[in-house]
Amino acid sequence: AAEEKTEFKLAWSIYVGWMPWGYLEDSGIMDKWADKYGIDVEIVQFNDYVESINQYTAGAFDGVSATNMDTLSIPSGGGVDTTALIVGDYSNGNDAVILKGEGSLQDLKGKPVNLVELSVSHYLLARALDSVGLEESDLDGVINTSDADMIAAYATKDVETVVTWNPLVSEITGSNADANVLFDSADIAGEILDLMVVNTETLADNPAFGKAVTGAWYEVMSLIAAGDEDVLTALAEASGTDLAGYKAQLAATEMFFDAKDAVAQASAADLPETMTNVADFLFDKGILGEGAPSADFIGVSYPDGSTTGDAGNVKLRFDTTYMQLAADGKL
Amino acid sequence: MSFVTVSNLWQRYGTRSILERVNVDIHEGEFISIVGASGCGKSTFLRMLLAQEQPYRGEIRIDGGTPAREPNLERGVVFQKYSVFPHLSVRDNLIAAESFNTPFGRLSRNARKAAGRRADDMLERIGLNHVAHQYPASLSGGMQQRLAIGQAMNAKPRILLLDEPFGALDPGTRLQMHDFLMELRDETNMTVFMVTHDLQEGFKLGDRVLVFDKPRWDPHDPGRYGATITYDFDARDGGIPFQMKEETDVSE
Amino acid sequence: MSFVTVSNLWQRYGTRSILERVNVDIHEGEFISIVGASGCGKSTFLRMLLAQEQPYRGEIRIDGGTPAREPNLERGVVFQKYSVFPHLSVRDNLIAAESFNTPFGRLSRNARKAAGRRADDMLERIGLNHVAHQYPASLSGGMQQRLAIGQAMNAKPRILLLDEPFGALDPGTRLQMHDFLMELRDETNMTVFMVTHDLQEGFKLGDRVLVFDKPRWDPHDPGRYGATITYDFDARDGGIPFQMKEETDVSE
Amino acid sequence: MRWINKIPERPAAILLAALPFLAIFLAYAIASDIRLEANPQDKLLPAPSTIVETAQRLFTEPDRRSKEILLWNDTLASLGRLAAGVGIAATLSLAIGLAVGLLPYARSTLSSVIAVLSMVPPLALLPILFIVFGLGETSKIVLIVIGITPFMTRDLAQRVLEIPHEQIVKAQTLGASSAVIAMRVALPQVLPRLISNVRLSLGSAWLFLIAAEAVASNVGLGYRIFLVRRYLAMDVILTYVMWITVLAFLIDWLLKNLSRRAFPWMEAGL
Amino acid sequence: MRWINKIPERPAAILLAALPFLAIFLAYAIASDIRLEANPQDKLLPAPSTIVETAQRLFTEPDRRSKEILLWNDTLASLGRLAAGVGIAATLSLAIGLAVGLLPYARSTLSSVIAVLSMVPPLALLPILFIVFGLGETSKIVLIVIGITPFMTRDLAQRVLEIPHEQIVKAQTLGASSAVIAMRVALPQVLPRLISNVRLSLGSAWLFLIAAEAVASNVGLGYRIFLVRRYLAMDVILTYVMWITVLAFLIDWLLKNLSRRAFPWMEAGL
Ligand SMILES: Nc1ncnc2c1ncn2[C@@H]1O[C@H](COP(=O)(O)OP(=O)(O)OP(=O)(O)O)[C@@H](O)[C@H]1O
Ligand SMILES: Nc1ncnc2c1ncn2[C@@H]1O[C@H](COP(=O)(O)OP(=O)(O)OP(=O)(O)O)[C@@H](O)[C@H]1O
Ligand SMILES: [Mg+2]
Ligand SMILES: [Mg+2]
Repeated sequence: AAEEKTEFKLAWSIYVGWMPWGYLEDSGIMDKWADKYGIDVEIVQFNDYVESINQYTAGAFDGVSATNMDTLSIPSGGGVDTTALIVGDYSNGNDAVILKGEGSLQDLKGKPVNLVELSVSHYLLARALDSVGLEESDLDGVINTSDADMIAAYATKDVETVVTWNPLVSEITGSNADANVLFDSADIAGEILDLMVVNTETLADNPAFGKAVTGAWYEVMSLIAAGDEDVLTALAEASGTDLAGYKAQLAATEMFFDAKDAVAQASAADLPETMTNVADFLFDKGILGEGAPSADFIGVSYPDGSTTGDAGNVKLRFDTTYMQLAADGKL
Repeated sequence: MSFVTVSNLWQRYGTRSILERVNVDIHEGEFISIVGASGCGKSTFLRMLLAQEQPYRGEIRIDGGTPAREPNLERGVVFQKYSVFPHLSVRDNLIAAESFNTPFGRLSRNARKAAGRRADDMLERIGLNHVAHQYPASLSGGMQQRLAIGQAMNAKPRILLLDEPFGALDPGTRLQMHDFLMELRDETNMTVFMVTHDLQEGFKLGDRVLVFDKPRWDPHDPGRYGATITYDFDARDGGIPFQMKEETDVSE
Repeated sequence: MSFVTVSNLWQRYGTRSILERVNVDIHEGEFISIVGASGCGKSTFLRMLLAQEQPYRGEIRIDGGTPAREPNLERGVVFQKYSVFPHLSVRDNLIAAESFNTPFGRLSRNARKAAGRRADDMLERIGLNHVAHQYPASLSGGMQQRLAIGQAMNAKPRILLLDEPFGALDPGTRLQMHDFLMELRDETNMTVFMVTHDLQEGFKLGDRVLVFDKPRWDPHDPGRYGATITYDFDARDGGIPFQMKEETDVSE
Repeated sequence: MRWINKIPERPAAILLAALPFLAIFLAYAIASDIRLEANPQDKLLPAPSTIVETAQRLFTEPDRRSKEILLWNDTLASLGRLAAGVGIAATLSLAIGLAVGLLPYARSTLSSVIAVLSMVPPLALLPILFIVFGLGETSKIVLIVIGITPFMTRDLAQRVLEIPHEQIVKAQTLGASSAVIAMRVALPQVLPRLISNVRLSLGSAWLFLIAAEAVASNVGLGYRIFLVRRYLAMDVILTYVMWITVLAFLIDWLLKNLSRRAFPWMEAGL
Repeated sequence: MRWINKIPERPAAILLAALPFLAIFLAYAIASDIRLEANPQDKLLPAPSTIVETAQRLFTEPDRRSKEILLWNDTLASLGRLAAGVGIAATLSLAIGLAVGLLPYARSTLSSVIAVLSMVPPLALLPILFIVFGLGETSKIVLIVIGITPFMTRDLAQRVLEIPHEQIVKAQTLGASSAVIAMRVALPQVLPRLISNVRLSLGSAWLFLIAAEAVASNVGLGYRIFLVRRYLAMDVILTYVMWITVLAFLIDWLLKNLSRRAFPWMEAGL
């Protein structure tokens, strides 16, 4: 039931690859682009990542920054037809399995692991265990631990292993000499995608919205790519670190500064396999809901028109239209 | 020429009869003392006079009017305790007797002034002008009851109901209150019903003394029969019984 | 042969003198009534007898012993209210008079049985055996005070202090309590101090009646001088003053 | 007749009491219907029938992975923590409250520090608790204890102070030591108040429990609610919320009855 | 002499009162020292001197980005929300409490639904609140309102019921209508109780405020604590915690004094 409108709201939360969204709003770049297309876009920061996706799913926002996995499980699983407007980056070391002290992935056997359950961390752990032939049931359970308290949790005696993301990873590895990264997202490059997803119907009815957001995003991307210290400093401060710290986090992030790279990632040949893996993981954990008959009941469509899952129930669409426009300089 | 007519009044709570067949006629200006054993239903009788509760059977009429369904301006009341408003000063408690009878419970400025003057008169009469601006909690028990009586009178009720008004006072104060009440009554000639535990007090103050008691008694079911007026003494000349309502027959 | 010796007793709160130069000798077994205007310091005097507070000057000795520093078994007390423990049954309140004097406040099983028997005797004497297992809240005011007196006596104090013990009771109950108290006293010959508001009561019950009053009065500073015993009546033969402590000199 | 004097008859009264519940139910059903009309997969306001199905499943069907019925596990874990936290808080507040209420020295020493502690927002101290007490059960219980003890202690101390001084003096004339006065005079008289304090504090205790379980846990009612929030399973959340409400109600009812049974002297009246 | 009869002299009493604060400070300083000894970069228990420096900075130095002193902004925002939430809750609970306490019809209709609502854990409803009321100020205020109104309402209704029935009857004999009885007899007598209810509920109100600010906000004391909790900036957290404690204390003190001033008749005693 979308329609033409002129006011749009985006939600984002703190994560290295999403920090530019805050800068877009603060710097006026978003307004500039919105004015160009005669619309109004408000970008709202959330403290709580899950809450931001829930809000989007409930219809309070037109778009939200989220990972491919959470998009599939919450909005798409909740029947909200969602389009990945911008593929911002993939995690290339931003998410990590960290063991306190010496050891290897094999040693996780029989140990408890602290992580935000059902999040990409959980997925990363599943992939890590996979890689050495272990299963979650081989562990001494996973303990759901709020990301806000992960650093404090790491400092306690009971915690032996954590799985988390940046900036927490760099905070933990930076201030604890015994922190031992066993596995990180660089080992599964391209599987954890950080997206800006928007409501498909809203986008279809309001192309100007897609254009304004994409245009603004890539303007900031070019500033960052050019190493603009002012912008980087602002992003660093907003994420609670300093310039060097932020740059270190960026290094573990495969940012697509150039829209062409983003288009390439969205069109990558292994994306369908990744999404199928993710869907399997979600189904296995019961996250797709008890009503979900199988892992593939949600359909995902790709830029080339192919789909995985149920083609009759496509709720997540990788669409390169707008990124392509940006790449072609047509915005 | 009966002013208050109580005809064939019954009251019961659940299956327990409290009062039964109470009939009495009161003349205007009479002071009625009501005595009886504890729990026999004196307060219940007063509550029905007040229209705070409805009788099970029978009715009470004042001056031939229709029986009231809830307490109203016609009936003034003073209880043993809690009869004044603790959050209002002594003077405001008296003014309340006029202001509460308005849509918003407040008087216009002029009306307030006039009411204030009347309150001051009443303060004088009840001897509380020196504490006009204090709150009730800072008054002695006797002063509080004087205030309660003054407040009730200020609303000019047609009958005044007192439920053991001096029950919580010490003997000295009690005697002072008797004088006070007699004086007030001489001035206004109000019709008064007073419940008391103290026979002596009842005879001293009352024109008539009504004694409530159970005329019949079922040893197997004490709640079966209610009390009624068993004696109605003329107390004007010092307390000689002038009328026996019913023969008290325990064996019935 | 003075049993209780009060010598040159002063009390003040802050800069306000309440009592000054109180001297009195009491013989064993005497019943002392204490009367005086409200606020003159009667309760204060009793609190010092009780050792609940210490005098500013002077001292009180019982049987020549050292002055006590806090309430103890030698002194029994009954206040106007709150003198019994609401969470203990009537019988347990009496047993408490023995069990509280143990390290853990509990008696061994045998001791408990013996104490229970003594409690039953006391229940008989104070006429409360029919309500032995009820809680104080379900007793009338008079019964509660009887219990309080019984409880205090059960601890076998050397002196018994009563602060307006019947102040909250109605006149009828009061008279019953007088008889009760006289009977008990005849049996035990206890030394008793009783504060009362009621002169008549004081003379009826007391062997001696002490009157507290301010002998001196500073109109500019009412708190300057304290009260003392201004009259000490012999009440055994009906209340003729036998001794005047001091000339009351207002101009001093 | 004045409205204050109008009393509804028996059947009308029951109908009236049911009215607001019906209204809430209807409002929910309609809102849910509107959203489901727009998006049949909407998770935010599941249809009442869905909730009933989910509830049935949660209460009876074991989890696929662990073969246990999660809801009962969660309930046991949470109730255990709640009982431990509230129990410790009650004991502590009773002991400190008696001391502060009876002993002038304890009062001088502790009353201001308790007043200050009762103003500290306990949730903000959570990280420190985790470090000191670990991530296990202890820190959850400690959060409850820290959260509700100061308030209960203050109130109990106040109640001890309100015991008529006459009784304290009387006990002394019966030879009672400070300890005997504490145990035999003050304690039994504040116990009913302790129970009503526990009833009052249970709301906060639940809150702290849920907050602590949300931070680090692998079982518990609060844990589950925050976990399934990750995929907006409102049917599960609503079932859990209603279940917590029922539990809270039951506990409150039990405590009320315990109090009535245990302290007959409170009820006694002329 | 029994301990209950021993009263500390003036200077000793002050010393005693200071003792627990000193003890807490010392315990913290030593613990902090031990941790910093082991790891000078430890963030969990910053040295007292660090906290003082941080506090100084937070209170006086403007933020580089916004050129405003964040702490004051946070304080204003949070206090505003708190005031709005508590104010609305107080008004609502007063109105409903009076109705339930005075009118049998209102009592029949509302008392059970209020009893049930007071048992619902409000935190679990947060997602729904955000949907219904948006992310702005409204939902934060509504959380506070939902969190504390049922308890306050129940208590006020109870107090209205406890007004001696004699007074209600007396007012009727003076010709008062239901409205006049509500406004002139019941209302003034429960107002002091309203204030003490507000004082009691402020702790929970802070809790709900912090919880709501933690989820979605860009200014506020709870927001800031939650934000810096990620980096374990305990110096900032502790400063904020102490600041909240001071604010809570001040508000409590103000309310206590307001009550004493506004209701002289409560104080009057023989
Ligand atoms: N609302 C009521 N419901 C049930 N029983 C009641 C009610 N009001 C009074 N009673 C009972 O009715 C009887 C008479 O009560 P009432 O208060 O009229 O006695 P009373 O003569 O005034 O006694 P007292 O001298 O003690 O004041 C008592 O047994 C009392 O328990
Ligand atoms: N602890 C105290 N501190 C200060 N003043 C006190 C204290 N106790 C009593 N007073 C004052 O001492 C005076 C005497 O009080 P006390 O209670 O002894 O009088 P009383 O003769 O027993 O009066 P009443 O007949 O009213 O009981 C009163 O003015 C009272 O206000
Ligand atoms: Mg009566
Ligand atoms: Mg006295």
